[in-house]
Amino acid sequence: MSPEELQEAPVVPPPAGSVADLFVAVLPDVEFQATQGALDVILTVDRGDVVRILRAARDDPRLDFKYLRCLSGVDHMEAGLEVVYHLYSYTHKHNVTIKTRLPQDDPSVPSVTSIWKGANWHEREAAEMFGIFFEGHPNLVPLLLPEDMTDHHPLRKDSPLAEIEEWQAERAGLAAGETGEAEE
Amino acid sequence: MEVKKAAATTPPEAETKAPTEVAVEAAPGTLRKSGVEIEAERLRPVQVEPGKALYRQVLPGVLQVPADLVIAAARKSSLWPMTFGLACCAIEMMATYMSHHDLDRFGIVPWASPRQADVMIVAGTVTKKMAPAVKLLYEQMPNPKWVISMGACATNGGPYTRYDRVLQGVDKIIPVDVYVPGCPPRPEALMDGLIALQNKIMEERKKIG
Amino acid sequence: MTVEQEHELDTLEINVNVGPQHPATHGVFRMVLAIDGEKVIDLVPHIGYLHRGAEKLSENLDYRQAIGLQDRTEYLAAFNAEFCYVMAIEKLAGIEVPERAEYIRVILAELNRITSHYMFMGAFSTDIGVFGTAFTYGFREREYIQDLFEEVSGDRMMYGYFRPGGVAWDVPDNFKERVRWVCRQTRVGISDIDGLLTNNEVFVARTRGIGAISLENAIDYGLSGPVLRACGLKVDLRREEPYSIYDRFDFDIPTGERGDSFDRYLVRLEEMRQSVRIVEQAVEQMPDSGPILPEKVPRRLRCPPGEVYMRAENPRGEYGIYLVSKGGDKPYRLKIRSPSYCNLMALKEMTVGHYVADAVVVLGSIDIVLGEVDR
Amino acid sequence: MQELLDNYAAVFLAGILGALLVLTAILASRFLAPFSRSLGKGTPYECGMLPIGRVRTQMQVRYYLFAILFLIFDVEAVFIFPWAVTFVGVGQAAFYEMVLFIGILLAGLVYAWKKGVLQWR
Repeated sequence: MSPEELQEAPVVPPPAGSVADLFVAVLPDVEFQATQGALDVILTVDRGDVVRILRAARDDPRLDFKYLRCLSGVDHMEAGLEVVYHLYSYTHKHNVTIKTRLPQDDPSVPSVTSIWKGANWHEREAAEMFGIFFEGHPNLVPLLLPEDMTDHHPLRKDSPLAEIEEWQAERAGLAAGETGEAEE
Repeated sequence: MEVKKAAATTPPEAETKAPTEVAVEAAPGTLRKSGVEIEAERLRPVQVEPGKALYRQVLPGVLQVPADLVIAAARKSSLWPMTFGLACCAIEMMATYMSHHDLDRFGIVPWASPRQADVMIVAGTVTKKMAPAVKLLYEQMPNPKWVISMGACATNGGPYTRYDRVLQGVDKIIPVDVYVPGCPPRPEALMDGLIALQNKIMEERKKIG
Repeated sequence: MTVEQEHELDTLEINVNVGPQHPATHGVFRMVLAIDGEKVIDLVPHIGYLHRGAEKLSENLDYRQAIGLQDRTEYLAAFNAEFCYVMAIEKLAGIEVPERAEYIRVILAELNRITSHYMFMGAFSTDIGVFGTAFTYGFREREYIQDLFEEVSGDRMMYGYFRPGGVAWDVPDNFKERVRWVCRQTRVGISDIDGLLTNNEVFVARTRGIGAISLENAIDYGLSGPVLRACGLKVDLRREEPYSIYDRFDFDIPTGERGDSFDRYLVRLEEMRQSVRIVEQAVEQMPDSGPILPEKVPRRLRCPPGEVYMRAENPRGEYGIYLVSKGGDKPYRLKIRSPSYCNLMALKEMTVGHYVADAVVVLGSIDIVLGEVDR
Repeated sequence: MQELLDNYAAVFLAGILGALLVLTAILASRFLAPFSRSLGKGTPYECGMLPIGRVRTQMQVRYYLFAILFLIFDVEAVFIFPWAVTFVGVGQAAFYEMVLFIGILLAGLVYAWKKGVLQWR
C-alpha cells in the first residue's frame, strides 16, 4: 500500500439532531469538525481542549458519557499521530467518537486518567506503541513491552516487521529424533 | 538427551550466536543501550550440563544394560509435564489431559512446579519478554528432562513469526526433543508427540547417564 | 493482643510474585502481591508476556487473512471474535448478509459462548479448590460442542469460518438435528455444574463477598460483560445495540446484586441457559435453504476509506474492533478493544484488603484470556 | 515372657521396614538420577521470575499462635490413636479418662476461639 494510494475518508455531515448538535449546545465555544462515521458521529477536536470536552461529555447530564469504551492511537505517517476516544452513555444510549490530531514531532496530549480510571492502561499502551506522551499520566511505563524498552514503538508505520530467521534445529544438527554423534 | 546435551554444549555458543546477535547489531549506535540490545543477553541459549549418574561409575558394564532398560521404562511411563500453558495450545493441552482424551492412562500427570517435572510442554507463543522465564524454568527442572515444542508458535513463531517481539521458536533458547506440528495441534497429535517422546527415551536410554 | 501492642511488632511486607507460570493465572499473567501476613496490601499486575502483535500483523495481511489472527487472539470464543471483525468489515464496506448466514453465525457464536463459560466454570472452581471435578465436567461438555464445530468448520478451536458477508461454506445437512442434540446435552451439562457448585457451602463461603466492586467504580474502569452485570447494571450489547439478528430472539439478561465473585459466577451460569434458549429459537427460525454469501463480494475485498468501531457481546464483555481503512485491501489500523484487558484494570481495586488465597479467586472470577489481554 | 518378646519383635520388624523404605527412597534417587549443577537450578522457584525482596523477613506474630494451637491438638491426636485402636478391650474406666482428657483440651479450644485467635484480623 504505497502512501499515494491512501485516500482520506469523505466528510459526510452528521444528520440533524445527532450527538454533534448536543455537543454544540453544551459547549458552544469549542469548535470541532463533525463527520458521520460508519456507525457513530466523529468529532475532530484540537488537542488543547480535549480534556475540557471529555470532562463535559462525562459530567453534563444531557451527554452523560460515563463509559469510555476504547482509547486508541493511529499513526497517519506525515499527517501525524491521532488519539481516538470512543464514548458511550448508558442512560441516553448514544455513542460518540472524539479524535485529536497530534503533529509527528511533538506527539503529546493531556491524559484523561483524571476523568476515567479506565483510560490508564489504554494510554500506557498507546504511549509505548506510538510514542505519544500523555501529560499527567500517573505511571507512563511500558505495559506490553519490557519496562526498560522505552525507545521501541512497534506499531509505528515505519518500524519494520522482523525477518524470518533460519530454523534453529536444522543448522545446529539437533533436529528432532537425531541422536547426535558422540556415543556414550 | 545425554548426547544431545553433549552435542548441544559445543555448537550453540558458536553457531546460534549468529542469528540473535545479527538482529541486534543492526540497532544504530545510540549512546544508551537500546532496549533491544539489553534484551539480547536475556535471549542467550541455555548452557546445558550433561548429568552424571552414580550407577554408571559403580555398576559393571554388563549390569548397566538391564539397569538402563528398567530405569528408562520407569521414566517413560511416568512422564510428569510441567503445566506451562502460554496461549491457545494450552487449551488444547488441557483438553488432552481431561477425561475425553485422558493422558492419565500414559502415566502423564500435569504438575505445577518444575521441581518435580520431567517434561516441559511449551504450549504457545514464546515472546521475548517471556523467554528469560522459560529459560529459568527449564534450568530449574531436575535433570533427566525433555522438552516438547507444541504447536507452530513454539516451533518457529507460527502465525506471529514476523513480529519482532516474538521469539522464532523455543529451540533458540532451550534444546527441544519433540516438535508437535499444528496450530493448535489436535489432542491426538499431542498424544502422538508424547508417545514419540516415550519411544525416544527408550532409544536413548544408554545416553541419559 | 491489643491494637497498640501490635504496632510495635510491625513486620516488613513480603512481595509474593504470582508469576507468569502459575496454575491460577489462566495463562501468562503476572501479579506481584505485597502482603502483610495474610492480608493483601498492594497488587501490581504485569502483562505483555503474550504480546504477539496481532494488530501490527493485521496491518500487513489482507482482510480475509486477518480472520485467522482474530481466532488466535480470542482463543476461547473464536467465533465471537470473528463475528465482530467480520461485521466491522461489513459495516465499512456496506455488505448485506443473507438470512441463512446470519442464523448460522448466531448459533455458532452462542454455542461458543457456552464453551467459553464451561472453561470458566472449570478454571474458576479449580482456583477455589474443587480440584478437577468441575474442570472435567466442563471439558466433557465442551467436547460435545467442539465436535459440532468440527463438523461445521473443520477445526476444534481455530475456525476461520466466517467471511465478510456470511460464512465460508454451507453447514452439513444434519446441522439442525445436531444442534438440537447439542442443546439438550448442554442443558444436562449446565444442571450438572449448577448442582455441583451453586449450593456448595464451601464454594459460596469462598466466593460470596470476595472481590466486590461498586457500580460507579465498575463503570469508571470501563468494565463490561458479566463482571459489570454482576454489579446490577442490566446492560448487554445484544439488547442495547442489537447487531446482526439478535433483536428477533427473546432472552433475558441476568444481573447480580453485589458485584462479587459469586454473583459473577451466577450471571455466567444463567447466561449459559439464555444462550441455549437463543440457539433453540434460532434453529427453529432458520431457513432451510438460501445463499450463505452475497454474490457480489469480490475475492480480494477492498474497503472504501473510512473508519468504524464495531462492538459485539463477547463472553467476557464488549469486544470492539476499531477498523481504519484507507481504501487498500489491507486494514490501515486495526485496534482490538479486548474486554479482559479492561476488566483487568480493576483487579487491584477488587483484591486489596482480601486474603492472599482470595486474590486468586478474584482473578479467576474476572475470567481473563491472555491472548486477548496482550493481543 | 515369650509373648512379650513377640510383641516387641513385631514393632521391631515394622521399624526396620520403615527405615528400609525411607533409605531406598533417598538412596535410589542419589544413585540413579544423573545429577548436574547448572546455574539456574539453585535459584528459588518464583514462578519463572528471579526472586524479588528479601528472604529473611520477620514473619507475622499471628502465625506463631496458629502453630502452637496446631501442635497442641496434634499431640492430643497422638494420644487418642492408641486408645481408639484398643477401644473395645480396654474397659469402662479408660473410656471416661479419655473423655476427661478430650474435655480439657476442648476447653482450651473454646478459650482460644472466644479470644478470637482463630480469626486472622
